[in-house]
Amino acid sequence: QDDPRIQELRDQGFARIAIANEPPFTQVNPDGTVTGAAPDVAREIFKRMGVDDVVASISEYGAMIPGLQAGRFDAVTAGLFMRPERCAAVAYSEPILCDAEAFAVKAGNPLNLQTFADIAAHPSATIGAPGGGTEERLALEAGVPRDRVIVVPDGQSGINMLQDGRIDVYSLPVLSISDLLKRAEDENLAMVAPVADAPVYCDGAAFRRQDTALRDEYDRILAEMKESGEFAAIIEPYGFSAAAAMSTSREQLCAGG
Amino acid sequence: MLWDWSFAISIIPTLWEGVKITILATLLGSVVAAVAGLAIALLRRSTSLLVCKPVAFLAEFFRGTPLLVQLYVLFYVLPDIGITLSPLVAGVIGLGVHYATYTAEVYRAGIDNVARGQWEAAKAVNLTASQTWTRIILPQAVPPMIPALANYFIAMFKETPLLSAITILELMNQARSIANFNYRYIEPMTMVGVFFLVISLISVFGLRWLERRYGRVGS
Amino acid sequence: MDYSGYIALILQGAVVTAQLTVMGCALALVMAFVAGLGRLSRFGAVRALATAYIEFFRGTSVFVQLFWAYFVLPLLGVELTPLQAGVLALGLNVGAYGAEVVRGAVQSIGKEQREACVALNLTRFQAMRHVVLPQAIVPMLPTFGNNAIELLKATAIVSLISISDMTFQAQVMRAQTGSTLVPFATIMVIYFLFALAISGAIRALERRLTRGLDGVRA
Amino acid sequence: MTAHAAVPPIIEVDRVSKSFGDFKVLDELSFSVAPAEKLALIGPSGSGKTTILRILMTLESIDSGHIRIEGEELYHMEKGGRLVPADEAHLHRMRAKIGMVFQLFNLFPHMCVLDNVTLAPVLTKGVAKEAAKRRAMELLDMVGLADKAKAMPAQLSGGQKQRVAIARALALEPRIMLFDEVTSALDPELVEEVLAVMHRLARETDMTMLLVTHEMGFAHDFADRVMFFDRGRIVEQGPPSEIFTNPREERTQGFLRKIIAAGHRI
Amino acid sequence: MTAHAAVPPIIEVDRVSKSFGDFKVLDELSFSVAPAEKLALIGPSGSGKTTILRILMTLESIDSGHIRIEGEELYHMEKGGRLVPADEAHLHRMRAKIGMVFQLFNLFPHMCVLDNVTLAPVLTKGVAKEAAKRRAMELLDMVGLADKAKAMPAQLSGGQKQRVAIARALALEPRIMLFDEVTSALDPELVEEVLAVMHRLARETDMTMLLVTHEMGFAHDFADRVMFFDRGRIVEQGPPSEIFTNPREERTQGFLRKIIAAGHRI
Ligand SMILES: Nc1ncnc2c1ncn2[C@@H]1O[C@H](COP(=O)(O)OP(=O)(O)OP(=O)(O)O)[C@@H](O)[C@H]1O
Ligand SMILES: Nc1ncnc2c1ncn2[C@@H]1O[C@H](COP(=O)(O)OP(=O)(O)OP(=O)(O)O)[C@@H](O)[C@H]1O
Ligand SMILES: [Mg+2]
Ligand SMILES: [Mg+2]
Repeated sequence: QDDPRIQELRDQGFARIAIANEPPFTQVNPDGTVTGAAPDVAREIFKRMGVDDVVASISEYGAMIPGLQAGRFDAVTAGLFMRPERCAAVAYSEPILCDAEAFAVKAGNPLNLQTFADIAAHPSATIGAPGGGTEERLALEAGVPRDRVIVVPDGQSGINMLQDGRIDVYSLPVLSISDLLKRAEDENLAMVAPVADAPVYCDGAAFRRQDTALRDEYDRILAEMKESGEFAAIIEPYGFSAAAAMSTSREQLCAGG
Repeated sequence: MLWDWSFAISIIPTLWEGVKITILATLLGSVVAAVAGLAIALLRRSTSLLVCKPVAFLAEFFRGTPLLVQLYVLFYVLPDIGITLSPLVAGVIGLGVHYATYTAEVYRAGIDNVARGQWEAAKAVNLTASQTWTRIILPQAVPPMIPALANYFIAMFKETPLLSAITILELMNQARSIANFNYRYIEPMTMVGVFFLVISLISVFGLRWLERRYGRVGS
Repeated sequence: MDYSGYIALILQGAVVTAQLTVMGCALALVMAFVAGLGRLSRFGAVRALATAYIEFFRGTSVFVQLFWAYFVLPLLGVELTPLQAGVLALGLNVGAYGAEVVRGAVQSIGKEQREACVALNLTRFQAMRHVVLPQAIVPMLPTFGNNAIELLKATAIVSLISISDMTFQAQVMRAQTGSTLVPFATIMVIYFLFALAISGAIRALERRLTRGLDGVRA
Repeated sequence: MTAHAAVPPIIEVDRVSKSFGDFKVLDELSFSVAPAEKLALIGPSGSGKTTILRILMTLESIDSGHIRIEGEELYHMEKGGRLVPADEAHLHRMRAKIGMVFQLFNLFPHMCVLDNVTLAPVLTKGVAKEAAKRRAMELLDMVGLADKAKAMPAQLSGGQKQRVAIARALALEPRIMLFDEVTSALDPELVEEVLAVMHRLARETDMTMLLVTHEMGFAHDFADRVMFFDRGRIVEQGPPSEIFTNPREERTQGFLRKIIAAGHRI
Repeated sequence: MTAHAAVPPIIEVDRVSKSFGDFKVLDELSFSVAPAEKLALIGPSGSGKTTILRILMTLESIDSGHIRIEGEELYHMEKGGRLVPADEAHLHRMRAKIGMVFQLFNLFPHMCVLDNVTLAPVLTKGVAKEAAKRRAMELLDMVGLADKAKAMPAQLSGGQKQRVAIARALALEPRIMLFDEVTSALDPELVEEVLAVMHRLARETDMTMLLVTHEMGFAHDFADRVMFFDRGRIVEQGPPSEIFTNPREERTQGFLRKIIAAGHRI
C-alpha cells in the first residue's frame, strides 16, 4: 500500500493508459469519452486503488511499448496480447481479455483460406495486419513472404482494402473482426473464426518493468473482481469471455503456451 | 536501453529494402511533379478565365491541405467511385500532384524571370509564338529553375514516410516495423535519421553545384 | 450513424491543430531569426552552430525528428508532453527553413544600403535594426506564409504520436463509424480554410508594411 | 507637311491615340515618313517617343486611329470588304518590313553572336543555314565585329552588344528600322562606336530610319527631319538646322536649353 | 604639389596600393587635399576613381600605404607606441568627418525623406529628435525639397532623390564630402537641379569636396583642381583651365577627345 508509484498516481489523481483505436477492446464515443472492455476494467481497478480517473490516449500498437518505456503512459490496456518477448519487455498483469484470431475474407472465402499456413501455401494470397501486431508475426512465422504481408494502419483501412480487392485476408482478433464487419454492413464480406493454427491469446495490463509493486496491486484487485463476478459483468457485454481469462495465467502465456 | 551495434547492423538489410522503395517513389513522383507542374504553370497563364481560375483554385487546394490526408482520400475513398489504385501508383500520384503545385510556382517564376525585352526582341525579329517559347523563353527559363526543382524533389524524398499510411513499406515504415517487433526505437529511428541526413547533405552539395552551373531563379 | 458527435470531435481536433500551428510558428519564427542572423554573424563559431542547426533539421525528415522528440528524448532524460514534442519538432524543423529565408532576405538588401549606412556612420547593429531588417521583413513575408502553411500541413503527422489533432480525430471517427469519406473530406476543407486564413493574414500584413513603399522593388 | 511629300509615304500614322489606364500617352497623333527618310524624335521624358516606336513594332496596341506601312494597314485587315482588327498572321507578315533596336540591346543571352544574327532569317524567312551565316558574317563585318562571331553576349561590352543588336535587326532586311535611345545605356566612351555604325547605315543604305535619342549632336548630323514631342503630340518639326538653332515654339526652346545646361553638346 | 600646399592638408593619401585579386587598381597612389578645396577626379572607366573615394569612406580596405585625415591616421591607430590596424571604434570615430553621396542615391526606401535625413544624426550623434528635424528641414529647404519631407523615396524623381541624398550626408556635418558620379544615373533633364545644389554648396560652405564625374563642363566650373587618373595612377593634374584646354599628357588628350566626340560638352 505504501508503494511510492501508487502513491504518486493517487496524488496526481489519474493514471495514463494507452488504448488502441480498435472496438470492442476500446471504444471512443461521439462525445469523446472512452469506453470498451479494456479501459473499463482499468478504470475500475485504478478506482479501487484510490486513483480516481484514467486518462486514455489512443496509440498505434507499435508505439505502445516504446511509449510505456519512455514514460508516456503508466499502463497499456489495449488488447496487447501476452507473448514471451513482450513479457520480457514489460510487466504484465494476469490475463484480462482473451480472444482467438479471425480472418475477414470475401463472402464465400473464394481462395478457401482457413489458416495462416493456407495463406503461405497459396501462390499469391495477400494478408493485411496491423504493423507490429500479433497477426503480422503469425503470418510471417507461418511462412508468408514479407511482400504478401501488408502492414495496414488500422482496422477500417483493412476492411476498405479487402472490399477493394487489395488484400485477400484481413486478420485481427475475432471480436474486432466481427465488430468491423458489423459496422461495414457489407454482405460481400465474411468471417473465418477461429483461425485453426493460431492460439487463443489473452492480453493483460502492461506496466513498466520496474513497476512490479503497481502491477502486483493491480493483480490483487483483478483477482478480487474475477472472484466476485464483477469482472465478468464488465467484459461480457462487449462479447469477451471471463471464463477464458480465468482458465489461464500469465505464467502459462508468457512461457509461450 | 542504449545503442546496440549488433542489432543496428542486423537490421541494415531490412532497412535497405525500404530505401529502395523510398528512392523509387521519389524518382517516379519527381517525374510526375515536373510534368504536371509545367502543365499547371502553362494552364494558369491561359487567358481564358474558365481554364485559369479552376486550375488556380485546385492548385491552391492541393497546396493548402496535408499530403497525408490526400493520400488517404486517393487510396481509400477513390475505390468508392470505382478507381482502385495500387499503393505505389496512389503514392506516386499523391506525391507528384502535391509537389506539382510547388514546381508550378518554380516554372512560373522561371518564365517571369526571363526579361520582358526577350519577348519583345523575339517579336521584333518576327518569331512566332511557338518559336519564341521553344527557342528563346524556355532555353533561358529552365536552367535557372533546375536547382529550385531539385530542392523540391529532395523535400519530396523526405516526405515519403507518409506513404506508410497507404501500406507502402518504405524506409520509415520498415524502421517502424522493426521497432514494433523488437521494442527498440533508438537504432532504427536513428539510422533512418542518419540516412536522411546523409542523403540531404549530399544533395546540399549537389544543389550548390547545380546553382553554380545553372544560376538561380530570382538572383 | 451519429456523425454529428464525431464532427464535434473533429472540431476539437481542429482547435488542437490550430494550437500546434500557432505555437509551432512562434517557435519557428524565433528560430528563423536566431539561426538566420546567426549564419551572417562575424563569429565563425556562431555561424557554424547556426549552419549545423539548419542543415540538421532540414536534412533529417520531420518524421524522424518527431519520433526522436517523442520516443528517444525521454530515454535521455528529457520529459516532454506529446504536445511539447510536437511543437518542438515542428517549430525546429520549419525554423530551419525559415532561417534560410531570413538570411536570403537580409542578404538581398543590396550592398548599397549597407554602404550608405557605413557612410552615415551607423554601427552594424544600428544598420541591421533600422535599415536592413525593416526592408528585409517585406520580402520574407510571402515565404514565411508558405512556411506557416507547410507547418499547418505537417501537424497532420503528429497524429502518429497520439496527439488528438484533427487528422487523429478523423481517424477515430473513421474507426468508429466505418466511413472514410466524411471525416477526411471534412478535415480537408478545414485545413484548406486554415491555409486560406494564413495566406490572407500574410497578405494583409504585407499590404500594411508596403504602404508607401510601392515601386521600391520591381 | 514633310519635305518628302511628293513620293508616297512608307509610314502613315493617322490620328493614333493610346492610353495607359487613365493616362493618354498619344493624342490623335498623325505624321508620315517618306521612304529612305531619317527621322529623329526628340522630346522630354514621358512624351510618348518610345510608345510610338513600340506601336510601329506592334509591341503595343493602339486604341484608335490607323497606321499604314507601304500603303497597307498595320493594325487592320480587310475581310469580307470590311476593315477588321488584324490577326496574328497579318501582324506577322507586316512585322517583316520593320526592325527595331532597343535601349538595352535585348540580345538572346543563351546564343552566341552568330546565332543571334542567323536565328530569325532561318526561322522566319526560311533562309538556308549556310546562306544565313554568310550574310551574318557580312553584317558583323560591317559593324566591326566579325571576330566576335563565336562570343557569347555576356562577353561583350555594351557598345559591342548594341552593334550586334543592329546586325541582328538588319539580317531580316527590313525596310524600316527603329532605334530607341540605342546609346543611352552605354558608357560615354562606347557611344561613339555605335553612332559610327548608324552613320554608316544612313549613308550606305536607303533604309527608312526612325530614331529616338537624347544625343542632340548626333540627331543634328544624322536626321533629315527632327520631330519635337511633348505630351503625346508633335509640337514642332523641321530640318535639324532649323529646330536646333531657331526653334519657334517656347516648349522646344525650354527643352533644348535644359539639355544644353546638362552638358550635352549640340 | 597642390595649389594649397601652404596650409596643412585635410586629406593625405600616401603611397596607397589596392588590388582586387591579381588586378592592381591603385598603384602607390599619393596626393593631398587642402581644406575647403574642390577636387575633381576624371579618367577612363576602371581607372580607380570610385575605388579611391570608397577607400576614403572606409567601404574598401587598403593593401598598403597610409591615409591621414586632419593629420590623423585613418586605417591605423597607435597602441602601445606602435601603429596597428584600426579597430571598428577608431573607424567609427574617423568616419564622422566624412560624408559620401552615391551614384544610385542609396536612400532608405522604407523611410520618408525626413526620416532618411534625421536617422543618422539621432543614432550616431545623439542629437535630439526635434533638433534633428529642424536641421533636416533647413537642409531640405536648401536642396529645394522642403515640401517633400513626408514623401517616400519611391515617389521622387531621380534628381530629387539625389538632392535628398546630399541633404542626408550633410546632416552629419562632415568636413569632407565625396561625390561619385552623382548625376550619371539621372535623366539629362534632371542633372541640372543636382548640379545647382552642388554649386551652391561649393559657394556657401567651406567643406572639402572630392568629385568623380563625367560631366566635364561641370568639373570645369566647379573644381579648384582636376586630377586625371589612368590605371590607378595620377597622370596629370592642375587647374581646370589648364587640364581641359591645354592637357600636356597624350592620354589626357585622347580621353578628352573621346568624351567630346561622345557628345559631352566641356
Ligand atoms: N506599359 C505601360 N503602362 C503604363 N504606363 C506606361 C507604359 N509604358 C509607358 N507608359 C507611360 O507612358 C508615358 C510615355 O512613355 P514613353 O516611354 O513613350 O516616353 P518617352 O518619351 O519614351 O520617355 P523617355 O525619354 O523617358 O524614354 C510615360 O509617362 C510612361 O510612364
Ligand atoms: N569589389 C571589386 N572586386 C573586383 N574588382 C573590382 C571591385 N571593385 C572595382 N573593381 C575593379 O577595379 C577597377 C577600378 O574600378 P573603379 O570602380 O574604381 O573604376 P572607376 O574609375 O570608378 O570607373 P568608372 O568610371 O567606370 O566608374 C575596375 O576594373 C573594376 O572592375
Ligand atoms: Mg523612351
Ligand atoms: Mg566609378
